Amino acid sequence: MAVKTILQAINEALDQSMEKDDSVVVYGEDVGHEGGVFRTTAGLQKKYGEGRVFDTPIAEAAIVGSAVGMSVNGLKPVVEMQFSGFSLPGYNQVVAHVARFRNRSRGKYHLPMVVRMPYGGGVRALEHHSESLETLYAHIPGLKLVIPSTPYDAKGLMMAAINDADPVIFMEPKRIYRAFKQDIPEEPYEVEIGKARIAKEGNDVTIIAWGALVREVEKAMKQVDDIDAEIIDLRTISPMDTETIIKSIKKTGRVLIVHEAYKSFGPAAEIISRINEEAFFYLEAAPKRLTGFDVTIPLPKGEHHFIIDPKQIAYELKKLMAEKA
Amino acid sequence: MAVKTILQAINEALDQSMEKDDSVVVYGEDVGHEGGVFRTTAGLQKKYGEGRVFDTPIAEAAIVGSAVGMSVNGLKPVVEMQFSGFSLPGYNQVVAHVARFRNRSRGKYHLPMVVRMPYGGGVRALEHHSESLETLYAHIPGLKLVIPSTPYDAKGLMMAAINDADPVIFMEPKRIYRAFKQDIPEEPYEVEIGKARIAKEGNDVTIIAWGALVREVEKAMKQVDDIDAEIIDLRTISPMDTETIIKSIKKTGRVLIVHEAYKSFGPAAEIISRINEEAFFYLEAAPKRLTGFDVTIPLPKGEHHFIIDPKQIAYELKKLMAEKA
Amino acid sequence: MLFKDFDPLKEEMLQILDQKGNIVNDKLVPKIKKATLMKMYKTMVLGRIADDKAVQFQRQGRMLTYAPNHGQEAAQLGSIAAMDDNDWLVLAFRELNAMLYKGVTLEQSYLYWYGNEMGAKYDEDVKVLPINVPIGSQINHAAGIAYASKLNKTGEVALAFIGDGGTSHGEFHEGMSFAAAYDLPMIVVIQNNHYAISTPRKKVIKSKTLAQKAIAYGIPGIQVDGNDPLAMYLAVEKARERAANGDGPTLIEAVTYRMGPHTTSDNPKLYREDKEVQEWAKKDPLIRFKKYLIDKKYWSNKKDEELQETSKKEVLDAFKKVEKSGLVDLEDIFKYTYEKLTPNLEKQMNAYKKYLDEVGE
Amino acid sequence: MLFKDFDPLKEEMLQILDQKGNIVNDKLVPKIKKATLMKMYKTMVLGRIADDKAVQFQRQGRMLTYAPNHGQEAAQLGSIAAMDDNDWLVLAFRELNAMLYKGVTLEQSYLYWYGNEMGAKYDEDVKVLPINVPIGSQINHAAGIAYASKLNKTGEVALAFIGDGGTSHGEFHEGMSFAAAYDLPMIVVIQNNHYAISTPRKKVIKSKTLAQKAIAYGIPGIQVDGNDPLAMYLAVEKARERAANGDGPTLIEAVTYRMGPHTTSDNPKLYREDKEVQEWAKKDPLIRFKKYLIDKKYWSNKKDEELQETSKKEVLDAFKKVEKSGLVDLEDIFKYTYEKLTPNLEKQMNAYKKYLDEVGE
Ligand SMILES: Cc1ncc(C[n+]2csc(CCOP(=O)(O)OP(=O)(O)O)c2C)c(N)n1
Ligand SMILES: Cc1ncc(C[n+]2csc(CCOP(=O)(O)OP(=O)(O)O)c2C)c(N)n1
Ligand SMILES: [Mg+2]
Ligand SMILES: [Mg+2]
Repeated sequence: MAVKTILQAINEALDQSMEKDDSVVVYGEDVGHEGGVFRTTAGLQKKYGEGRVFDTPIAEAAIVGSAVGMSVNGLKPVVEMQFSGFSLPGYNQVVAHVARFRNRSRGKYHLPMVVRMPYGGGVRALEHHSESLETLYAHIPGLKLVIPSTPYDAKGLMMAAINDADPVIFMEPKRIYRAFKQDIPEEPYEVEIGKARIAKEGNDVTIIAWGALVREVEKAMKQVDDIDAEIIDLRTISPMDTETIIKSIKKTGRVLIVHEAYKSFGPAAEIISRINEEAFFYLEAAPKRLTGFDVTIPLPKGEHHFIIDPKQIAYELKKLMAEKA
Repeated sequence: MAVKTILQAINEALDQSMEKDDSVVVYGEDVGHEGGVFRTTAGLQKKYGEGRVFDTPIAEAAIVGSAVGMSVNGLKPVVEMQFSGFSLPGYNQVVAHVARFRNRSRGKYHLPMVVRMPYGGGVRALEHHSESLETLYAHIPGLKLVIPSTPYDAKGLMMAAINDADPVIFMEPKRIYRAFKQDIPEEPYEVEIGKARIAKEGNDVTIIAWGALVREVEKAMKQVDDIDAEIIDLRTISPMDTETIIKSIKKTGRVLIVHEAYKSFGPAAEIISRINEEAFFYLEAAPKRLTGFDVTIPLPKGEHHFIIDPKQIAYELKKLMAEKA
Repeated sequence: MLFKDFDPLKEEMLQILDQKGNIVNDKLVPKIKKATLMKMYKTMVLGRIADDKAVQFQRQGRMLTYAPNHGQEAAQLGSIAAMDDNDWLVLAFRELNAMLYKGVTLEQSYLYWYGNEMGAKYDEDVKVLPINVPIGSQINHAAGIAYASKLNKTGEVALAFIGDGGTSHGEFHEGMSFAAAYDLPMIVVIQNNHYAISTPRKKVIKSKTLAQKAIAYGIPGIQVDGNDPLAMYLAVEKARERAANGDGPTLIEAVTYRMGPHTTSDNPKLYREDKEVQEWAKKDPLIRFKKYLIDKKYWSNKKDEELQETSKKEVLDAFKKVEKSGLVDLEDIFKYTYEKLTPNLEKQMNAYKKYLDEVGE
Repeated sequence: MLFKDFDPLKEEMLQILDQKGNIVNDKLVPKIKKATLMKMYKTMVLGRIADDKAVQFQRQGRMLTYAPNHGQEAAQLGSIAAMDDNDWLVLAFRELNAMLYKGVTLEQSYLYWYGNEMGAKYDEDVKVLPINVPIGSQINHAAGIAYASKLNKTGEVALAFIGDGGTSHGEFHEGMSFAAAYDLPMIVVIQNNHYAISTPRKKVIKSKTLAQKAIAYGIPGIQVDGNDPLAMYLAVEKARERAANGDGPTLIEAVTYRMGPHTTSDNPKLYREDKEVQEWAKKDPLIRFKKYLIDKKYWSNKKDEELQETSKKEVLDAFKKVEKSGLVDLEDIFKYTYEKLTPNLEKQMNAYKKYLDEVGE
């Protein structure tokens, strides 16, 4: 065991995956020599050479599109979009190809690739550096969308993503890249993709979150001692672990979904719909969402309005509990 | 009044808008000389010249991005993405700029532009020619997403879109481009963006649809004489006319949402969530969605599995009515 | 040498076999094995018939859409014939001839246009990517394939096709830039057929030649008579040598013409003159190639008649099978989304099956 | 003429004022009004101080991020000074000097980096687009502005900046292709500062010069000493003439160097040698420009000392105001999403206000 941040855990996952499997290559803008603007890939080029770890031109379509070709031809590329806001020029490749190669070729080709991208606000960043674009990736069939919230999961999910036979979009909650440490195994391990984690068991209400928001939810719990909430860390946004969610709702009858993505047509809507479909008559109150507003996430001097903090979570939770069944 | 198809209605809207307002320009791939692969812009170049109606290189980012610049500099561009599946290379421009220029410049600039795109399946087309990508545009703050289902609305909404001070994504249900005709006013008129249309009043259940599916819903009604359904043609997907929906649900207590877009993280999820938020205790049965599967829309020989037909709508409706309150 | 001699700035087009089928550049005639030449020619004949028939079937309502490549055969066959078996073919969507040469069966090809994904499941050992509809994006795939080849020292070269219109796309630019950055073994052949649907190349692309776009990537470019199979072969052969030597990608502009419509939904009369089409008819690659082979005593008119007959039969047989292929199974539209069917997809599929059962369809 | 003489294939860089501040090409010295030269110089001094101060403020934790342009001033000021008042400036994000020259106030500029959108609301008559973060995408905006200008015959020309790294992006390619297709009045200046964050231009871009990329668009390109304000002025002046004559866009590569970090979050020691930085320090545009002006008797060391003082004061004053600016109002993050607040947004805003009221924040 060793004490690691999420950033270090991801770095270790990449390192151990590359060590074990020669077909893993890692690249993107500033990913090679410098080790990434967040230093997530630090040390890898030195260890594995410029062939397997390299810097690219500023060309997201090329980064994603070349990974398609590499996957077809025997490699397992792990590419980085420098920020999720800059993944959009590569979005055509993701939707048109990454998500579809298996189906298009009826299984002849499949793409064991990972697209990493730091995402989310709360880091006082420039425009396009704070986006939460889960919906854009979760809505597309053929993709998996994974988001860790702890160092343990970060390493295990990343290793699972690299070993997955399907393409995985891996969003990294950059706000908590270095926020805290956790003791995690030094040896390689996987955390299963497609399974949510019960971060805390409880009976009164279910709270669903992922990424940096899981911690905020946990902090909020300290402000509502009297509420016995079950916290689900979704971990895989798509394909979603509906079963775990439904089981929890059947127990608690109430649900609050917390995410930073824009509210309308956002991820919470899908969760609510699945709950409606499978546990409607168990609901004791209307499912609630606490999300980013439907406005462009503000620059730092206005960001505090947008960012969801524990106080707000506690407030919504109390309101939700106050609704009578 | 004159009897027109949706295609002709759009053509007329473009024509009359260009006639009235010199700042309207129309362009895209094959839009000029040929008048578009669907002939939606036929005749316009001849009438208004190559300056205002023109063919572009195959470059969706340039088509959308140049429209940003034109809008800033006094024009009202109406651009075409040849098919919605090919709008993705222009998606970065839409999300990063089209949706944001007003907010980014705190109102100094705004973009009165329209991005047209034929969308939807059921026309036995090649890959990427049948997509329903509403979610990708509806989720982004700052955009309006409009979809007509009748010739009357097609003309009126298009004219409203061109006159709108905000950017409008205008999806055209190509499956019914020429499917039927309607007697519509010859003079210019607008249909308000942001307002749904009650296509049929009813008391038992609310059905929400848009685009080509509205007709399928209407056809389905003939198979369920005993059910008195209210049909809402949403028309504007974003910003959504929640009020009309909620009013209807409060009356009927049941809702079926029908769309061809992929189910998960699709538009119906947002509608269900709003209903949960504002009319939860009026619901007599779990809201139901009948949508495209979460798979890439198939090529023609498998498309019949994916396309939603009246029989299926009727089936779901009966099941929904059979649920006890 | 070739790429110096035909530096695209000189604006000289490489031609070896003129439109009458005469050798106009003796010194440059590439050494091509007889078997290879004959495979090229036989594919061309089959491809031509298959192409024309597809259009005919479509007119009869028996085929869905089809994108004809009549007129562009030499651009494709000259290219693919110069490649190794071990190389990759990365398609746009108008490359029936290259596909057939590389081992895609006619039946598969037809099946695809017939509207069935199984038509893109080429045989295991056929190193061809499925038809790529989003313009330009295939160049990035080719670059990735080439990267893997270089990293693993497999010696494979990726040959990609794109249209004239496609060169304006950002994806083309990024793929070329990427491949150039790492000296990847990639060859891009632009089939400049003068139109992107209805839009003339000259109207929306201002570079003097498309070959000149190579300069932006610091790589060689060459303009070639795309209806001359020998010139195409030579250019690609030399480009392949470069690629194999680690010298990086090459951009080849094949000047050709699409004799038919863009696809069967297109009406070219809306945007081009018959006269222009007639001019290009004289440059038919098939006619000149045949003459060359007959002159070389590799071929005869009599053999050609036989070939026409057998090819025609092959085409009709293939299409017959395709017409019998029926609809796609429900399971098939679900089961290739992920390696394993997700619980969500299983639920969706089963609900739909239940509906079919109950409604009895 | 200029673009013929400095055809990018010749790989000759236009220089008029050498790094010592001496005229090395007498015949090419552009005629620039004294007032213009002085405005250029004063902006450069202000820009330099503002830039260095911004970095310093950031180190003190008083500024958020900042992207310094120390070293690149001449590339910007030579360009913008050659434009008309009526022209448009389309930014990337490292153009403080061009912005100041064109009428963006220092306070606005600081306010933006301070994290407040109001810093991108330039005054009504300032024809400058907000800073554009997604690399390359601004070129398409410039093309659209130029299109509108051409259609309405307003005579406006769009000047856009981009970095060396940005030229690999698909958006750059599409914008250039689009502008070239219609001979639009657009000028694109590439500030080749040799790095894209940590990535050296030579490592990932294989074209011999960036100016040569012009050939792909059939337009003139020219490589210019970007630290020479006179050479930059001349190149842009001539490009502007072309644009005004309806001859279409021009691509200008300004060879320069970013003396500071990419942004304040960047540590250049990770990827470049001090020696290289020292070499470029000798080519400082400010030093050579000042010498030129003093030689010309337009300026003196004494005046310069005064200017340094007043500029410094201006910078500190501007930043003081910015530091007092406080947080953004809640309403402001909602009200510019659409022309009118939608019912949905109103609901969201009111719910949040209610929360603030109840929780008492
Ligand atoms: C990204 C994208 N935009 C638009 C289209 C629609 N489209 C299909 S073919 C075509 C023209 C292609 O022209 P060219 O590249 O010259 O190839 P050709 O058809 O002549 O072989 C267009 C615009 C597409 N397939 N992909
Ligand atoms: C589309 C996109 N991808 C990535 C980034 C992140 N990024 C910001 S600046 C930069 C490097 C830009 O290099 P260059 O174009 O040379 O401009 P310079 O910073 O040197 O002025 C990158 C990759 C971005 N802003 N946009
Ligand atoms: Mg073409
Ligand atoms: Mg740079």
